[in-house]
Amino acid sequence: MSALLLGIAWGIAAVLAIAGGAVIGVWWERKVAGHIQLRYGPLQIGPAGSLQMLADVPKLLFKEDIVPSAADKPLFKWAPLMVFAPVAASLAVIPFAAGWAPLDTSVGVLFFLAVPSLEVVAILVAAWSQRNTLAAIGGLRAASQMIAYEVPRALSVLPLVLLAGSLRPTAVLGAWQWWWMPLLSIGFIVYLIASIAEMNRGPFDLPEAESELVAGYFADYSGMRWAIFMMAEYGAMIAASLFAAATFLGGGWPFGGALGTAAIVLKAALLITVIMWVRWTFPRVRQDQLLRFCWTVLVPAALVQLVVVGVVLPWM
Amino acid sequence: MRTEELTLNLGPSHPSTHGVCRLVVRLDGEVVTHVEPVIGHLHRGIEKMAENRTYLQVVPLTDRLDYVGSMYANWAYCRAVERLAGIRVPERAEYLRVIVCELQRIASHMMGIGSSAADTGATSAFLYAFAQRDLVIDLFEALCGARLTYNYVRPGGVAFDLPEGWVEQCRSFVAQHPSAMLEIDELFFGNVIARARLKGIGVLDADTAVAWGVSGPSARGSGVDWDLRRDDPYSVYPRFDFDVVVGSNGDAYDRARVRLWECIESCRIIEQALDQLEPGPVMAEGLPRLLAPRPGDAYDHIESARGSLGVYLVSDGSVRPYRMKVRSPAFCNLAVLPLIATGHTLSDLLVILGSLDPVFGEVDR
Amino acid sequence: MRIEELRERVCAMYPDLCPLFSIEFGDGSIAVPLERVHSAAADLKDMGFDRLGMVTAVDRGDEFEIVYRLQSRDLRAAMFLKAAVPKNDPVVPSMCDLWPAAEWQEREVFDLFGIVFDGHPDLRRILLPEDWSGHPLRKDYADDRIVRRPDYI
Amino acid sequence: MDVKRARPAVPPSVSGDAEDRMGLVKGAASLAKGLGITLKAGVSRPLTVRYPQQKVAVSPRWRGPLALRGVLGRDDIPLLKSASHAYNELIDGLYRSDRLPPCVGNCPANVDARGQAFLIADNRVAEAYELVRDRNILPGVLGRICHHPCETACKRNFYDEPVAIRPLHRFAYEEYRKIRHERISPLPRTQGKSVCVVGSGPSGLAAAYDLLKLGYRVVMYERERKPGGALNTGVPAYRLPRDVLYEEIGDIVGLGLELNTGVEVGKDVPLVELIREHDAVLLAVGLQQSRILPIPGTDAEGVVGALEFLWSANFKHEAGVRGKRVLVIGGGNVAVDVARCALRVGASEVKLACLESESEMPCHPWEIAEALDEGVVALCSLGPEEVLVRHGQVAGMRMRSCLSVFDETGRFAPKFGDETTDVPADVIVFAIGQAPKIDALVAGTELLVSGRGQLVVDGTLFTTSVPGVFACGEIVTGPGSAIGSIATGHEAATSIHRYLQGLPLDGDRVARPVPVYPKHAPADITNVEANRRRAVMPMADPEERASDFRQVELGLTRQEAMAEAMRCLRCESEVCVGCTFCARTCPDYAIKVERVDEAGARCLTRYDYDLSKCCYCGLCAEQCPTKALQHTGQYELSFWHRDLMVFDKGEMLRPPTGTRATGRDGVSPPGCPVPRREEP
Repeated sequence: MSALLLGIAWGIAAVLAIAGGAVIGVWWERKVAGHIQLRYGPLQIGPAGSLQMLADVPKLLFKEDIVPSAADKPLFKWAPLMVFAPVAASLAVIPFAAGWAPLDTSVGVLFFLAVPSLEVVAILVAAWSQRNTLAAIGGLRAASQMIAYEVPRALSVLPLVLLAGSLRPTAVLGAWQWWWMPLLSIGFIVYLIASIAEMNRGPFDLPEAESELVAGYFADYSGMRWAIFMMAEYGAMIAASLFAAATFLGGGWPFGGALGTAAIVLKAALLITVIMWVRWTFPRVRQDQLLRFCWTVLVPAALVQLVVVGVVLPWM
Repeated sequence: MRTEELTLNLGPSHPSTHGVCRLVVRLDGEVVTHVEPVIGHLHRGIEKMAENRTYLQVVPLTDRLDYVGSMYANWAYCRAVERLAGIRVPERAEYLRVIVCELQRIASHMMGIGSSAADTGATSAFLYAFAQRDLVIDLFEALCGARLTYNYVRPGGVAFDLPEGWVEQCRSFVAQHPSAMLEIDELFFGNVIARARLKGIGVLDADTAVAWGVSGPSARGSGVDWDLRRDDPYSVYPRFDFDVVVGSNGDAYDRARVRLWECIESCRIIEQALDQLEPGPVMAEGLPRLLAPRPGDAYDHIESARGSLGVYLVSDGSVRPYRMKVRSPAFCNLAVLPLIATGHTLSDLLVILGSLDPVFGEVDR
Repeated sequence: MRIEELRERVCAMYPDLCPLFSIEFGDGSIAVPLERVHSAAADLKDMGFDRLGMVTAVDRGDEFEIVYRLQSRDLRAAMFLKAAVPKNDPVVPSMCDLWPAAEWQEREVFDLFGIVFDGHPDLRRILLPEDWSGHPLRKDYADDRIVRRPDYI
Repeated sequence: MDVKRARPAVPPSVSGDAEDRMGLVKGAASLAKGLGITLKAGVSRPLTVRYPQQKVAVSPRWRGPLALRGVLGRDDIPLLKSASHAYNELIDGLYRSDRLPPCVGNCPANVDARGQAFLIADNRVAEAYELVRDRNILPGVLGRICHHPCETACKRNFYDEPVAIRPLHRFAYEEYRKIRHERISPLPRTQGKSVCVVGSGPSGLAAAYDLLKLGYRVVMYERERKPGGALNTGVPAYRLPRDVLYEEIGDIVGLGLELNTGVEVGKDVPLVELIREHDAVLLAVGLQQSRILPIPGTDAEGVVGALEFLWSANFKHEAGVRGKRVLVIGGGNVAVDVARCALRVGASEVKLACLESESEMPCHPWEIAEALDEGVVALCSLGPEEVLVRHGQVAGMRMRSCLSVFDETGRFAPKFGDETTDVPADVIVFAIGQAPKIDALVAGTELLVSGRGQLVVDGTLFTTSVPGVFACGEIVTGPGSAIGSIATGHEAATSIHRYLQGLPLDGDRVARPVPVYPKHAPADITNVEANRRRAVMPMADPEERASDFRQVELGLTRQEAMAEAMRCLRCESEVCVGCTFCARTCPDYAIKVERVDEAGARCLTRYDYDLSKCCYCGLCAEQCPTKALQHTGQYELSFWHRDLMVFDKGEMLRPPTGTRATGRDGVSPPGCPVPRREEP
């Protein structure tokens, strides 16, 4: 019984963390995008526009949730939550401090990599339930893209697990050495690119390519339901960055204890900024180029990384 | 497995169809098998309205033809009126027209390059291009008080003389513009993703371009070496030396880069024009307030940012034109779209449409 | 190429139409009877006019006048080819076989003037909606929504 | 700003095929370069404005919604009311050159024609007369003989027909005539000094008038029995009835001028004595001698000078040419006057021969036209060669054809052809110019006289070699128009006043305002409505008037004059007179203007500008002759009731400043439209 209560508590904490992260994330994204594009970004509400989300979130809350008449009502209503749930779950296994993670299981890394693939199903459900051709195309694109990019993402994390010798995130963090960073640099880059593609962001935002499909699979969502999709996207970004910070970049490496957690969050924030920077610099890749890039460039790079680690492993 | 073609209806109000154009597209999966542009949504009947206005009152109408470049739309009309009425334009007015028109070509190409960047998703490159366009529009606002529909070039000369300080402002813009263009070139056109998206799609070879009457950067992108400013010289263009930029492959990439390098060439022309500018009257003297040219018909064209923009005027001796026909380059360029867009994917279709740089005020008239 | 040279070459081709070659406002233009307009266009195309700049029509009150503007890049010349078209059943041979550029422009002339181009691949209205009645650019086009302008100037 | 780098040359091939097969490394490099650029942009200062703290400043030429500066019936234009000697400073302050209407600018004496039209239209005709008299001294006289440069420059030429300014002078005189006795009273003498004016021509009278208003004692000496100088002897009586001339000069005498007629200075009264007696002397003697060509046969009997002929024709109505053939030599206004006088004194046939061709004749086009109507025959491009004399009596004139009059630099150098024609005539009158005859006048003084008998005078300050002695009029400028002499009279009076007050003569001497010449060609008035046309001046019919010296122009009635005065556009006065030219120019007919025109209660009742139709093309503000209509610099076009965007007169008349002045109810923003008024 207490485990269930503990789970619910951690669930609520994860949702709140993601909601807070999304609020700050959206503001920070609009600032970064603004300055990249020679403008200021939000300015008026609060110092440097920081309270802008204070205005946006209530607006989204009170906005009318339109459910298209032709839509498959139950599926349409539950799809956003189905998209959001895996993201919240994946937060649980990330080791925030040396040796401590909200859910310290022996298969944490595997869990982290596997859970987002549930999103694919949720996106297909969302896309299909709207009965809208553009949304359908968007949904199919998203599905093919996410399935394609799970492979390099998993492969890029494998060398880490090999070096650490166990699937338990806290163990990986514990076994982390500083020279792992240069060693696993290729894996880190492949992981970063693959996770960007997983989030449908940056150069790979095919599903909601504004120029063609006008918003892909969440075209007909509005109000809070649409906001949940947004939170799912930002949640995925936060989760991926935190995981990368905790594992590839060695968690609170130079410091220990509380300062370590702060270091993890700082590194994650840095990574998020890089992801945003990449999004606002590059044009969008076409669907076929996207898939060709995944199989012909990312997967071989991940395998090269595995070989490198394989060669180094005996000396360990 | 039996697949069925999906008929998709893009537009007329679609974020990236460059104005009110409806594309009826038949898709086989992602690949476009048939596209048919349905135009006419912005048809205001400018040619019919022109028959009801005096020669001076038609100039604000020509602003609304190619609203992204209304300066040279005015100029084309005014050249036709001057040829019809036999007006001699003073020297300084010709120079002002060239300067203002080249600035407008730059501003219009910024829209062309910016929208090809936005179509492929690079919103930052779009905003860098629009930052340059805004500098040009500030120059026009200082010159004639308007930011889009200028009503500046008039039959017989130009409406106002330069305010003081304008020449310096123009020189500083022209000094920094080429480096800004090269920066956009590096950021967007040099980028491997953009090259992958733009190269090799919407290929238009030189002969079909000529046969279909395509003109301007869209034709020069496929190697048609034809620029009215050099091959059918008008006004004071023979006094400047500039190169005509010609591409080779005829794909969307070449068309966009031809536009980019044309902006740099325009800077060169503006600098030479500013050096050769002398004081003098800006409007022909002794024109009657209500122009009434003798009966007859005249045609004159200029090199606009989209091609050879021509105006054919028929006069019956009264103060109102009897018939005005605008030969709009965007209309003829758009006719080629079905030819070059079939066989590409949906996302490429819109990039190809953007590479033809149509403005639907001019297409629909 | 100077307009006079152009005039000799055209007159050499069509001795009987020579007087109709007028040079007005800086552009050579030749008026051709309707039935010979297609053959004249073909000959001019062989002469070097490889580009059809513009196709338009003018409502001259009692009849239409179809106007083609032909341009030639290597000859560096341009000229008008005009033909009078009767108003009761205005039919003009289409130029799509010579220059594909004519396709859309002829559809526009059909749309706004009601001149039928026989031989045109798909003659439909291009600018106005399909169910639009009447052809606006005709001088006798009556529409109650047209704003009456006061005629004082 | 960036340093100006050398222009990047266009690469031979634009399609960038060189780096076509982009390898992985070059691909990654291009991505890195892209990231570098966006990073540089990210850290550099944004281009946009930190709204709302900073606001974008709109350019001064911004074409925002329209506003009217002044409105007829509510704001009045600043009239010219001060004394004429202050005119030079006045031109600067009140009538800056960009606000000087073309009619006032083009008149040599800057008569305020705009003010006069305003006053006559408002039925204040006496004030109009006095306003005009301040600058041209003899409105009644000049209303008949002036060559009206003001009408040639009137802006109304380009809309339909010019405003009839000269007839309005004449109408003002005829109205003023009825009440002149109560308004003429001797001016107080505030200055202790006295000035003597020699000659009562227009220039002398102008100077005297100014000096009287300044409070000086003015004594004038006139050689003839009647005052008026060239106006009295030269101008034909049919053009200028003498009673009008004497009456107007009588008015000036009434203002305190001591006029002594029949006294010739230099003969009856020596000039030296006058210089001693008065503090300043003004020589306004004009040109007395008509020039005769030094060609053989001019001493024969029957050859007459123009002035003598006009003198005898005007006063004795008899010049000894009854029934004879008269040949007039010369193409100027004087020649035409001589020819028309010859007809009136019974000449059987009158021919006029001049060097210039038909179009180049120096006389005014309407003068020669009236002469030709009356039967004068004009022989053009003919140069006199020799007078044919038959036993002492004139028989004719041998004339040689003249090819061109001026050489390319514009100097008078006639080139003659070779064939000659003989023109039979009994009397030959030379009207080719007048010359001064001042040797008697200057005897005994140190006044410098140039070789050709011309008095040496400073062109702008009108001083002569002797301090205290000034000169003005045709003796300074040579043959010219009456209004031109009056202008020199004003300038001379200013010089005399400064000399007597000890002020420097050349202080802020405003050069006469450069006339604002028209840019457009005159309008063709084929289909212009009747009420816009110019009042037609009734003329006596040609046959009758050729026989005697009755008036040629019969003058306007009160109704016609009022209507004509209302046609004045009041250029550059920044007061809208409701001339409706903005409404006609607007491509979308967004402006409706209505005005009420009763005399004395003229006002603009409605100026509706429909914001929803306006396309901000700016044509109306450019066409507005009074510069009253202008675009405000307001940026926001969104007003509260955007759907009712009709600007009623009440709203349009908000102050023109760019700030957000309040509208009619003091609260809502300016131009806030009121419920639409039903269209009639």
